[in-house]
Amino acid sequence: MMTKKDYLDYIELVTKKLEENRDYVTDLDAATGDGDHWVNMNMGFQKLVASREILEALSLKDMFKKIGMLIMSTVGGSSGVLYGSAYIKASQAIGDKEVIDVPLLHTILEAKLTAIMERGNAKPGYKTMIDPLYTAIVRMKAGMEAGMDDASVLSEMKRGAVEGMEATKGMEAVKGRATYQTNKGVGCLDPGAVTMCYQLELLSDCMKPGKD
Amino acid sequence: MMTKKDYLDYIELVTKKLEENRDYVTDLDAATGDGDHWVNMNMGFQKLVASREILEALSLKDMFKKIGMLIMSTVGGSSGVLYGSAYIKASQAIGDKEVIDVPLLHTILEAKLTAIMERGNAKPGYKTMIDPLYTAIVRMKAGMEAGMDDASVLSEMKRGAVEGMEATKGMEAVKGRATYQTNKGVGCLDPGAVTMCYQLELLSDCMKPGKD
Amino acid sequence: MKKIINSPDKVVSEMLEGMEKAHRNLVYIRELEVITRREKSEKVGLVSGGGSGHEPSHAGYVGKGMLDSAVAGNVFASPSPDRILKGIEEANSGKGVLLVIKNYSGDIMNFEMAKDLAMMDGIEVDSVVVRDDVAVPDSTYSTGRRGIAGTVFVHKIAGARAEAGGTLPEVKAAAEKAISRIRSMGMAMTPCTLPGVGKPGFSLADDEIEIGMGIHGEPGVNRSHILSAAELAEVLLEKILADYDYSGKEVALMVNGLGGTPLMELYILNNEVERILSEKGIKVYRTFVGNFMTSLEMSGCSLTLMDLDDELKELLDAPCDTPALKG
Amino acid sequence: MKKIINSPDKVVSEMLEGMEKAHRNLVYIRELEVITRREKSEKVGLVSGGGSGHEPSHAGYVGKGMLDSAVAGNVFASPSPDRILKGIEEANSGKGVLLVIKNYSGDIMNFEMAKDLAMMDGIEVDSVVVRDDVAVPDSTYSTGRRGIAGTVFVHKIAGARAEAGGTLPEVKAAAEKAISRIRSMGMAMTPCTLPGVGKPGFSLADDEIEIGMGIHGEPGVNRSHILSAAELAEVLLEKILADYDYSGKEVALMVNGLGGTPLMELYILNNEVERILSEKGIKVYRTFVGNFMTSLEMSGCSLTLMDLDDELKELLDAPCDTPALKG
Ligand SMILES: Nc1ncnc2c1ncn2[C@@H]1O[C@H](COP(=O)(O)OP(=O)(O)O)[C@@H](O)[C@H]1O
Ligand SMILES: Nc1ncnc2c1ncn2[C@@H]1O[C@H](COP(=O)(O)OP(=O)(O)O)[C@@H](O)[C@H]1O
Ligand SMILES: [Mg+2]
Ligand SMILES: [Mg+2]
Ligand SMILES: [Mg+2]
Ligand SMILES: [Mg+2]
Repeated sequence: MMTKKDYLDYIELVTKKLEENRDYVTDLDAATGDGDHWVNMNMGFQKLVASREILEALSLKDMFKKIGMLIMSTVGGSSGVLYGSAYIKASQAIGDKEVIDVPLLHTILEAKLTAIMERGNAKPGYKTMIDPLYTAIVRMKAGMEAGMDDASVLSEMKRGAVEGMEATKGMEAVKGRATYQTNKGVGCLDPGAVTMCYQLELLSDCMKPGKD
Repeated sequence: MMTKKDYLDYIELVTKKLEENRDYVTDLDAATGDGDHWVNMNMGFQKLVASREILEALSLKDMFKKIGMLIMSTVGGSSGVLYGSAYIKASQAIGDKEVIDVPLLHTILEAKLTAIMERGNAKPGYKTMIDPLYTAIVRMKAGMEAGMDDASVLSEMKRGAVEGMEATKGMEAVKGRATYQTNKGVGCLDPGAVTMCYQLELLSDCMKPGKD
Repeated sequence: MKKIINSPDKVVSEMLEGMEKAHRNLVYIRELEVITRREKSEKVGLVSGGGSGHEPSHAGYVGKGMLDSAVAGNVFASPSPDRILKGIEEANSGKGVLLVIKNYSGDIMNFEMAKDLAMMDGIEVDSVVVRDDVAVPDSTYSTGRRGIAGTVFVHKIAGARAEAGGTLPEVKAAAEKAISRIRSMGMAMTPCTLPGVGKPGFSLADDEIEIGMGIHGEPGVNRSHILSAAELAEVLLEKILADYDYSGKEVALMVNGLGGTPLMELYILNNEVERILSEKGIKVYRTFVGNFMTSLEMSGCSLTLMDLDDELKELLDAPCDTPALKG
Repeated sequence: MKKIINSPDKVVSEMLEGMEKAHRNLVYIRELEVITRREKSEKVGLVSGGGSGHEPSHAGYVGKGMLDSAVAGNVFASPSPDRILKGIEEANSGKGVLLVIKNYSGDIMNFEMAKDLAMMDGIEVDSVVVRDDVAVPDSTYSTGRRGIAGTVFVHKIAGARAEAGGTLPEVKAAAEKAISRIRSMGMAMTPCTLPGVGKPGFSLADDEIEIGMGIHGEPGVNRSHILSAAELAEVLLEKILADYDYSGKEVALMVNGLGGTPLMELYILNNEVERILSEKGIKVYRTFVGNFMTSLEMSGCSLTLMDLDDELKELLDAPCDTPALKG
């Protein structure tokens, strides 16, 4: 379970994780893209952290919407509009709920996936941030359908995120800047997949029963 | 003694000497000026070497004039116009002579000195190419007046050239780019003085009795 | 990192403020990072934009005969939909607005979203996508070709049509016509450093250049030894001419610097380019040499050709008055 | 050395050939390295020039409202008297010719000699010497101050006066008036490499810049740590304002890049410069931001102020049409 406050703590953990991986993520985008993915994500999350007070005063639904608006307008680029669309669509799925449990988390992630795929006109397998998200959802759903407990479902989700992220290494890019390379970025991880994976991993950690 | 042919051989030796000292001269001008003195001198002398046939067909007087015109128009910059003026004025002093002996050499160098000082509105002690030329002439004249033999007069001239060149290290620049430095280039040799010294040293070598 | 800046996260806003101060015909809309014309006119609006770091693109082309608004993103990142929407609103005089988008997924997504928002507000908006970079293979399955320096010609052509009173479909048609006839190809000799990153995005050996590198330092098609100006002209033109048949045509030529290349070198390159083109029977009607679409301080260049007909010549020669292009 | 060239000893001639091809109003006189106008006019001629490597100076300022001929020397070396004489002959329509010389001994000597030659041929020639660089102390005993980017303003002012039909003394008076009211100051962040030398002329540590460096890489007045744009504006303006009292004046401002500095940074600097000037009650009448007087690929900048009165404003605003300055 996660409350609004938990979610904002989670945002801070993501920000920290990004700070620690500045060079790693930058170099991934420099290798296949334009080298700004870390700057973009960091700018967006710094903005969220700086807006904590405003965000905390909103309902969960409105907080998600505001997060989307803030990321979209602060970041720009591909990640800004994709994460922006994802959060805005997720906010619609939240309705009047104020606490995120595992089923709601699944709903939120599905909404995000749909939004990103629609906005970017992309699919799993295109070597993007979609891949870890998609695999995480697939594993999560399978776990839920198999009747696993929350902790197991969350660790399945985490496993899926990592798998999806790692799979981008072997993929040919179909969308995004890596497509401009002759080898379509094969052999390199997609930077957007890596930062998406960070978020999913930390989300799984923050949802752990111990954290409720 | 030097004939036209000897003089053109001498020009080739200067060109070789410049080639050997490319970095040294470049670095001197880079330290106090704009770093192009070697390029300028090299370009001028390469042009003279390439024009050997044309030059050899002229009288000594006309050859000096032509050398002046060629240096002036090929090089540009300070050195181009200064050497150009020097050779043109020297040609006037040659008259109808076809062989350079020590007294004529002295006359030629005096004409060059006057031309350079007039054109550049500069004097000995200003940290320029004038210094080695001036000191060489002073020593040469003293030797002649003391009745020394040609070889001794020439080695006095050489000694004067080196002294004048070395003295520029301690001088404050009054003309030329080194004046733009706060310390006026004190502590650095003047690049124009160094290349002038090369020429005077080789001139002394080429005039050696053994070479007549 | 040696840059004349105050803080990496303020480069865009301070630059645009500096532009507004320098050019009395421009207005800078703070926070939303839009540069727009001080004097509005009753015509179809023309809006472009994209990541910053390509100066004078795009704010330098705002003014009579070219753009109405330019929307700036962070360095190398597309502007967000809210910024673009503001650019559209400022450009709209009721006759509709055309967006000139460079073909990068980030730009496409943000501009499309802004277009949707503007249309929801009742503004008529249409868009064109520039994909002139022949370094990148064109394919319907991938993102496709990048938009690079040829975009400046699109601004000029569409801007002239709009200034002459063209309707939105007419302005769009002029832009599409230009796009279909423009091809570009570039190369880089040294990398560039994003202000927020602080170190170069890639490295090239002392004797190495990268052919086909994008204007964001995206990897090119191959690395090569240093080439002479003559060889470079050959290599870049070869790809362009293989992709579009310019033979017997009259063209506009752009020899574009990426920011760190001196004008001397661009003119030397132009000398070779013109020579090759004339050998091939391609007549250069007008030449543009300079920094038109840059990559921060990267050294390198790109060549752009646009096949001209009478209409395009007239539009190319129509007067314009912007900070970066006048005439 | 990474440069888009063919051979170091051909850079000047190939560049000028490339310029002639790019700009239909220019004619290149081979061997003598002169760029002159295609259409001559019946007015006092205006000739400038100097070493190459400062592009667009000076050939980029040939055209209506500015220069008649620009004479190019080798890189960083004054052109020789025969070249300058040709430039004078091309510019002369019988009404006399004014030479705009930058204060370097090489330039002075070569231009003076050319002036003597031209006068021997019966051409009326006069000259002015630009010495705008306040980095260098002014003294009657030394060569005195260098001429740098402010020279472009002199071309503009004298060119406008000549175009308006001024006599040689009137054109000279306008130039002298401008010179007396212009001050500049620059700095460099990275060195430049002469094509014929192949290695940088000096070196600066990663966190070091050189204040007061000349446009040929001549040493500056002091080295400093990297400065922010705000600090840099402060430091450069301080020297300028200490030398000439611009307070309460209306000025023309030039924020000049040295070749390798992106426009983004020049606009950020302009933002700070304008702020400081307005705090000091100095009103900026017109601003010029860009690469006007460069040092090959050097990164760095210079600031120039010109104190304006009504006459200078009118001349500054008079139309001009040259490759590098239009309006
Ligand atoms: N069309 C798309 N659909 C989904 N994800 C995309 C798309 N285009 C790009 N991405 C993701 O965005 C990441 C790049 O983001 P970023 O570097 O911030 O933006 P930009 O590509 O504009 O520089 C890529 O690594 C990829 O994961
Ligand atoms: N006015 C002058 N009188 C005599 N010699 C001068 C004068 N100005 C410069 N020089 C000499 O010229 C040299 C520089 O020549 P060079 O580098 O070829 O030209 P530039 O100074 O134009 O770059 C100086 O080292 C100095 O010896
Ligand atoms: Mg990126
Ligand atoms: Mg020199
Ligand atoms: Mg980007
Ligand atoms: Mg020089």
